Amino acid sequence: MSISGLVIHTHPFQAEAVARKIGAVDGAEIHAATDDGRLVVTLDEPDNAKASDTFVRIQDLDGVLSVSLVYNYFEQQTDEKEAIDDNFQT
Amino acid sequence: MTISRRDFIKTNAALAAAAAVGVTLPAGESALAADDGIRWDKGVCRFCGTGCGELIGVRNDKIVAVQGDPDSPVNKGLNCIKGYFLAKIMYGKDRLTKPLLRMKNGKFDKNGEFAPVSWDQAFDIMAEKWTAAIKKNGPTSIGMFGSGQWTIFEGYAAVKLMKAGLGSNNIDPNARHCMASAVGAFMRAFALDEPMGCYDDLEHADAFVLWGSNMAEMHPILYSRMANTRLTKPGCEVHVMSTFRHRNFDLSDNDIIFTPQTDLVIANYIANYIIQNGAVNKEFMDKHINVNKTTTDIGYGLRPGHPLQKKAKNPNKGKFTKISFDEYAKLVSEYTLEKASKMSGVAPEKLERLAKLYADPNKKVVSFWTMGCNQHTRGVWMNGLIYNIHFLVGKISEPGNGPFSLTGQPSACGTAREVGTFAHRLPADLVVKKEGHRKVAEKIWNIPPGVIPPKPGFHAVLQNRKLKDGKLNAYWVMCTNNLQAAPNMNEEGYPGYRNPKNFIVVSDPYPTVTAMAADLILPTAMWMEKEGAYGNAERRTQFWRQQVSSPGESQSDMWQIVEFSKRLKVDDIWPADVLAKKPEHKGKTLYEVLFANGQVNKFPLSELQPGFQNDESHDFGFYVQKGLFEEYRRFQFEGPKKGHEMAPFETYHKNRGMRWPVIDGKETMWRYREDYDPHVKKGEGVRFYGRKDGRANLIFAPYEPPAESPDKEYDLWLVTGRVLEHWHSGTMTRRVPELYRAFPNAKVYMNPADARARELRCGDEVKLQTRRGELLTRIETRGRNKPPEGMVFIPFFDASQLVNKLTLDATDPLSKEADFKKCACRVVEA
Amino acid sequence: MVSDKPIERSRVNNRRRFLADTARITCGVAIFGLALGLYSKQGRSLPATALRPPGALSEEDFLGACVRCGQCVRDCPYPTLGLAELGGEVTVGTPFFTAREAPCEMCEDIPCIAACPTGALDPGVTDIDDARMGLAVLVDEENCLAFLGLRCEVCYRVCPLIGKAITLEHQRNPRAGMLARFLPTVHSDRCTGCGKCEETCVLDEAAIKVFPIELAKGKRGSHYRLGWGEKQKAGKPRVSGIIEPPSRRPEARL
Amino acid sequence: MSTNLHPGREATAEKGWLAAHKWLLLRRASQLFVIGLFLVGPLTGFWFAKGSLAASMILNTLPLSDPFIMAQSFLAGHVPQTTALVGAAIVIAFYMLVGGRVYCSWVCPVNIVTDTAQWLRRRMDIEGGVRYSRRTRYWVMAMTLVVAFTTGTIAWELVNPVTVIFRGLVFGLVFGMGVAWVVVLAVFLLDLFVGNRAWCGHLCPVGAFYSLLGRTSLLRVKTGRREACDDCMDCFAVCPEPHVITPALRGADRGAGPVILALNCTNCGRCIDVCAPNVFTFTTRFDDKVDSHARPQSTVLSREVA
Repeated sequence: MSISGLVIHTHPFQAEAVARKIGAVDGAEIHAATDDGRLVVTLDEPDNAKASDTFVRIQDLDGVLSVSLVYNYFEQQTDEKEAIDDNFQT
Repeated sequence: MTISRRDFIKTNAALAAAAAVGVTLPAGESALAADDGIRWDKGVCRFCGTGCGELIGVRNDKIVAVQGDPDSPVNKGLNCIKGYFLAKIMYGKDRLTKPLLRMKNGKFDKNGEFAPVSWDQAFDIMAEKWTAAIKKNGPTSIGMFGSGQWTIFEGYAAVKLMKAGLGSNNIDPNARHCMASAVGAFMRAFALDEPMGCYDDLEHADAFVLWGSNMAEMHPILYSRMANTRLTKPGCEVHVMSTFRHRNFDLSDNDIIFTPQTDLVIANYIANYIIQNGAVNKEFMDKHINVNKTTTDIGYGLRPGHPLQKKAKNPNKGKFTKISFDEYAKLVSEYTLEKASKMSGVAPEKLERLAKLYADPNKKVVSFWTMGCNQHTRGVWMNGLIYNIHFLVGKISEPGNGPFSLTGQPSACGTAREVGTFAHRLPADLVVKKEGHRKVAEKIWNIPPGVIPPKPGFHAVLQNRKLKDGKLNAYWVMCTNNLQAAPNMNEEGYPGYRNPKNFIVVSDPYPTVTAMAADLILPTAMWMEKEGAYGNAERRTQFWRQQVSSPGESQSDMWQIVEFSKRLKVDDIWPADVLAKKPEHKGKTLYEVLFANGQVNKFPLSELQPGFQNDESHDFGFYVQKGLFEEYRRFQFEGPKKGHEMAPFETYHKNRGMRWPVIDGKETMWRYREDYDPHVKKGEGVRFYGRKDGRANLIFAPYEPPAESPDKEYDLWLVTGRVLEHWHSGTMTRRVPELYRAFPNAKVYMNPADARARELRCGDEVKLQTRRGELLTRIETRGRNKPPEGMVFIPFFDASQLVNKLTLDATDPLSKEADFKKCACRVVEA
Repeated sequence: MVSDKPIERSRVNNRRRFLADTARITCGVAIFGLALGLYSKQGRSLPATALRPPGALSEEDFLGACVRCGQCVRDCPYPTLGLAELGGEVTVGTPFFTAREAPCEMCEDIPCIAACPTGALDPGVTDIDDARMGLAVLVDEENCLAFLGLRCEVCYRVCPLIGKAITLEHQRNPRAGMLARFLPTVHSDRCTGCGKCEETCVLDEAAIKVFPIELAKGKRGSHYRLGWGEKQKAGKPRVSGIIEPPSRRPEARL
Repeated sequence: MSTNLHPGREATAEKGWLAAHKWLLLRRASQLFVIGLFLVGPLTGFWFAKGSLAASMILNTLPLSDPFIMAQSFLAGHVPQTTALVGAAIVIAFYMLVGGRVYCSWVCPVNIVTDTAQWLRRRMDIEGGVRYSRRTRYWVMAMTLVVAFTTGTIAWELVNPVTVIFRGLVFGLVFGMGVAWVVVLAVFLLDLFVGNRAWCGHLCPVGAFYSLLGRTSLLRVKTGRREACDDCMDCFAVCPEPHVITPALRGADRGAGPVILALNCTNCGRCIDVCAPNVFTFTTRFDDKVDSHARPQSTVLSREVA
C-alpha cells in the first residue's frame, strides 16, 4: 500500500480542467482546491513504483505547474495484516 | 464509526497536503484525523529569540493544544518547558479586558484608582495629553517604549507613527536592554546588522565557544542542537566562559570562570596569541579587513553629572581610527598569557587551550554570546573583540565558522532591529542622523521633509531619566514590562512614572508591575490573538495567522497604534512650515497620512487568509498587515542599503520562514560569502558589502574597569539573569501554575563559603542590598548556579522581588545598553 | 444483714463472680489485644506517597520509637511535615510529608532531628545530605518530557544535589536527528529523597516520584557478584597469579 | 441505690456556689491551661510548650515525656534517647509526689469528656449498663505492653483517646481536630450509656499506669472530719473512683486512718467541694490526725445503704 498526499499547483484558469483529469486517474482523489489554483490530492497505489508513475503522469498534465509530495505512507503488506488492519474501530 | 485503515492514512495524507497549502478540509475529514476536532495551524513560539516552530491547535475559539512543529528546521518538533506550556500563557486568570484609567470623581486623576473606561475615553485622554505635550514642549516631550516582542507589523506601525507622524525619535525598544551592544558592534564592524551565519552552524562547527551565554537555560533548543553535535562529532569540543558556574558547564570541555569585565583581557590575549604564533590568516586580513583602534576612557553612560562621567576623558565617544596591523599587534602584545591569567583568575592552560582552538586552521569554530557580552559597560567593544579574533583567523561567514550573537526576544531581530524601532534608526538599517536615509524614508512614507528629526531620540535608559526630570511627558509603553526590567528602578524608573507632570500609558495583556504604575492601562490581544510575524536570531522571518479572538475588549498593539492615529491631526503636530511642503496633507488625521494613504490600505479584505480571522483588518477595512509589510519591503529594495531583502508577504504565510536576504525566492544561509550570498559576486570570495570598500573593521579596544566593583562596604558582585522556567519578567510564565511551581520565587545564589562567612544557611531569608536599594529574598547555596566566592546571582523574573531596584543604570556609552551583570552588593541576615 | 447464711452465700457468690469477672476480663482484654495487634499491623503499611522526615529509622523500628509527640512537625520551618490524622492512611500521630505537595527543603541544621526526643529520627544524621527519606524514581519514561526530547529537566535543576543525586545523561535524539536528549538520572547513593523533583515535575501527574527506599530499590542476590565491582573494591584481581599467555602475531615490521 | 440527682446541693447552700465548686473549677482551669500551654506556640509563635502529652519540650529547655509510652517503646524494642528518658524521669518524679492519677483529673483532656458524660448520666437518670471490674484496666494496660512487645510498635498509640484527642486539639488548633472528634464522641457515649465511669474508672490503661506511680504520693485527701459525716452520699455520687472513699471514711471502726491511700484516688478534690460538713481536706499521706470533735451539723435521716 502506498498513499501519498500531494499539493498540485496549476494555472488558476486551468485548475478545473486539471482537476477533471486528475479525477479520472485511478487511485487519485481530490480533497480541496484553493482559489489560486492549488489542489490537495491523495494518491492510493499498490506500491511506490506505481505511485511514482502516476506522480509523473500528473506532472505532465497540461496546466500543472508543479507537484509536490507532502506526505507519503508506504507499507509492504501481507494479506493477513491487511485482513487484521483493514477494519478497525475508531 | 468503522473506517478502514487505508481511509485513515488517506485522510492523514490529505490533511498534510492541505496544511501545506493552508486550506482547511471539510469538517468531516479534518475531524477524522485531527483528534477532537482541533484545527492545527503553524505558529511561532512566543518566548526567546530561538524562534521554534509550533503548531497551534484550536477548538471553539480557544487554543487547546500546542505542539512543536515536527518539520520545523529550527526545533524539529521539540520545545523547552516554556514552549510546552504555550497553550496556557494567554489564559491567565487576570487577563485585562477593559481599558483602565486612574480616576477620582469620574475624572482622570494621577492619584486616582483604576476604573474601567471605554476605548473612546481612553483615546480621548491620550490625544489630549499627546497634543498638549507637543504644543507645550515639542515632539521630544512624547515618547514610546516598544518591544522585541511586537510583531514586525506592529513595530513598523509604531516607528511610522512616532517618526513619520508625531515627528519624534523618542521610540526605543526593550531590545535596548538586550541587543543594543550587539547591534553597535555589528554596525561598527560590518555596517550591516545581524549575524552572518545561521543555526546550521550548530551542526557544521567543530567547536563552540560560549562567551557569556548560558544557552543550557536561555536557548534550550539551540543548546540541544549544540549538545547533539558535541556528542556525535568526533573531536568536537565546547569551551564555556562565564563569571559563574551554570548549567552550560555540563557540556563543557574547558571551564573558564573569569573575574567580571576581564573578558576584554581574554579576547585580546587570544588575538595576541594568534599573532605571536603566526596563526594570522594574512590573505584574509589583507583582502577583507581594515584595522582600527577605538577611542578610550569613554565613561559609563551615566548622567553627565555623575563623578564617573566627569572623570572620563572621552565620555560616550565611539570614534575609531585606522592603524596599521603592526600597531595593532603591538597594542595587543601587552595582553600576555601571564597578564590575562592574573587579571581573569583563569588558569593559564585553560586560556591557552582556548587560544589554540581559535588559532587551529583545521577547526571550525562558532562563538556564541548573549547577555554576558551585551549587558556590559564595554559591550560594543567586547562584541568587536570577538569579531577581531574571527577576522584574524578568517573564520567567518562560512558553514561552521563565525561569530554568532544570539538574541533574547522572539523578534528582537525581526522587529526591533530590522524594522528599526530604536531611537536612532529607521527601517532596514537606516539611521535618522543621515540626511540621505531620512529622505528615503520621507519619500516612501510620503511625508514632507523635516518631519523626521535628525537628532536621535531618547534611548531606553535616557527615557527613564527624562521622565523623572519631567522632560518626557506623554509616554506609551507597549508589550513590555520595563519598570521591572530597566536598571535602577528606585532612582531612575519608578519616579518618572509617578511624576505628576507625566501621563503614562501601558498596553499589556496582564497587570504587570509596569501597568500598575501607569495612568492608563490598555488591554492587549497577545500572540495568536492576532496575525503576526517574528524574526529570530538567524534572520528567519516567520508568519502566523490569527488563531483565536482576544478576550473582552482587548485589542492588538497594532490596532491601538493605528486607531490612536485617527485622533491626531497633522495640523496640530507638524510645524506649519513643514506641513506647507505637503499641503495636500492639510487637515488630515495621522491615520489618513500614515495608514489610509493609498499605500498601506491597498490590499482589500478579500486577500485575507481564507478561513482565519483578522480582527484589525476587518475593523479598518483593509489588509493592514500586508499593507504595512509591503511598504516596509520598499525600504529593503529602495533604500541605500542592500542585503535586507525579504520575500513578498504571501510567501511567508506558506512556508516555515526564510532567512533574509531573500532574492529570487531563495533564502540566504551564510552572508558575505560567494555562492551563499547573492550580493557577493562570482570570484569575490568574501565581500563585506555593508561598507563601500567591501571590508569589515577590526577595532582594537583595551581593558577598562567596570563602573562599580565590590568594595569594603558592598563586598560582593551582583549578577542578575534568567532561568529556564521563566521568560524575562515572568509576566506570562508566572501565570502558568506548573512553571510557577517549578520556580516560584527568585532566590539569590551564593557560594557556600560566602554563606558560612556570614553565618547564613541555605534557605535563610536575607536582605540583598546595593547603594540603590534592597530586597528580601532567600539564599541558595545549592542548586543550578554556583557563583565563585565574592559573587551572587539572582534572576529578575519575580515581580515580588524587583531585582532592578538594586542594579546600577550604568550603560555601555556607545550602545546605551545597561550592564545588569556587574554591580556591588552585600547580603545581610533579614 | 448479720446472718451466717447469707454471708456464706455471698462468699460463694463472690467467688463465682470473681471467676466470672476474671474470665470476662481475660476474654475481653485478649480480644482487645488481638484487635490492637492486628490493627497495628495494618497501620504499619505506609502508603508509597508518604515519606518520613530525615533520619527516620526503618519503618519497623520507627513505629516502635516514635511517640507521636509532633515536636519534629513543630520545628519544621516549612509546611512540609504533618502529623498523620486518625482515619488517614499513615499510622496515626506519626510525622510524614508528601513530596508532591510540600517536599523537604533540606535545612542544614535539620531542626526536625534536633527536636526528636526519642531518637526515632536518628541524631547520627548530622549532614542533611546523608538523609535518606526516600528515593526518587523516574517512573514514567514514556511521558517524561526530557525523555521525549523536550528541554524540561526541571527535576534536575531543582535538585538540591544537582549534578550528584540527579545528573543529565546526554544522548542523541534518534527521532529528531539534530537534537540531543538530556535524560535525568537518579543516583541512589546521593539521593536524599527530599521530593523537590516530584513536587516540581510539570506534568499533570509527576513522572518522577519519590518512594520509600524499600519500595524504590531492588536487591541483587548475594550469590552473584559483579566482577568489575569486586576487582575495584579489592584494588586487585580477586584471584591472583593467573598469567596471560602470549598470542602468536605477525612480527612488527619497522 | 437510687441515684443522687443533685449531689452537692447542700454544700452549695451552706458554703456558697463558688466554694462548693472550687476544686472542680481549679481542675478545669488546669486542664485547659495545659492545652493552652501547647496552643500558645502555634497561635502566637512563642513556644511555651512544644509537642504533646506524649513528649514535649517546655520553654525549649525542659523535656517531658510520658513514661507509659516510653515503657511501650522500650518493650517495642527501642531504647529511647536521653532526652526522652530524662523527660520520663521528671514526669515520674512529679507524679510520685502529687499522686499518679493527678494526671487523670488535672491534666488529661478526656476527663472533661467523661466528667460531662457522668454529669449527664446522673441528670438523665441513666442507670445500669455493663458491669465489669475496675481491675480490667490493669489487664488492658498489661495487654498494651504485650502488644507493644509482640508487634514492635507502640500500638496503643493508634487508638489512645488521650493522645488522639490532645493531638487533635493542639495540632488541629481545636477546630481542625477532624476524626479525633469521633474518639471524643465514642468515649462520651461509652461513659453515658455503656457504664458509669466506664472509660476512666475501668478501662483506661493510661490511668492504670499512672495509678501505680501514686503508691508513694505525698499529696492525699483525708477524711479528717469523718465524725461529722452525715451520710449524705454526695461524695460517693461525684467520686470517679467511689470505692476509694469507704476505707478512710467508714474505716474508723476497723482502725483505718483517715487518709485516702487507695492508688486510684485521683486527687480531684470533688469530694471536698460537695461535702457540706467539710469532712475532706487535702493533706499529706502522713497526716493521720482526726478531728474527733466533729459532729454532724445537721441531722439527716440515715439512708439505707444497699
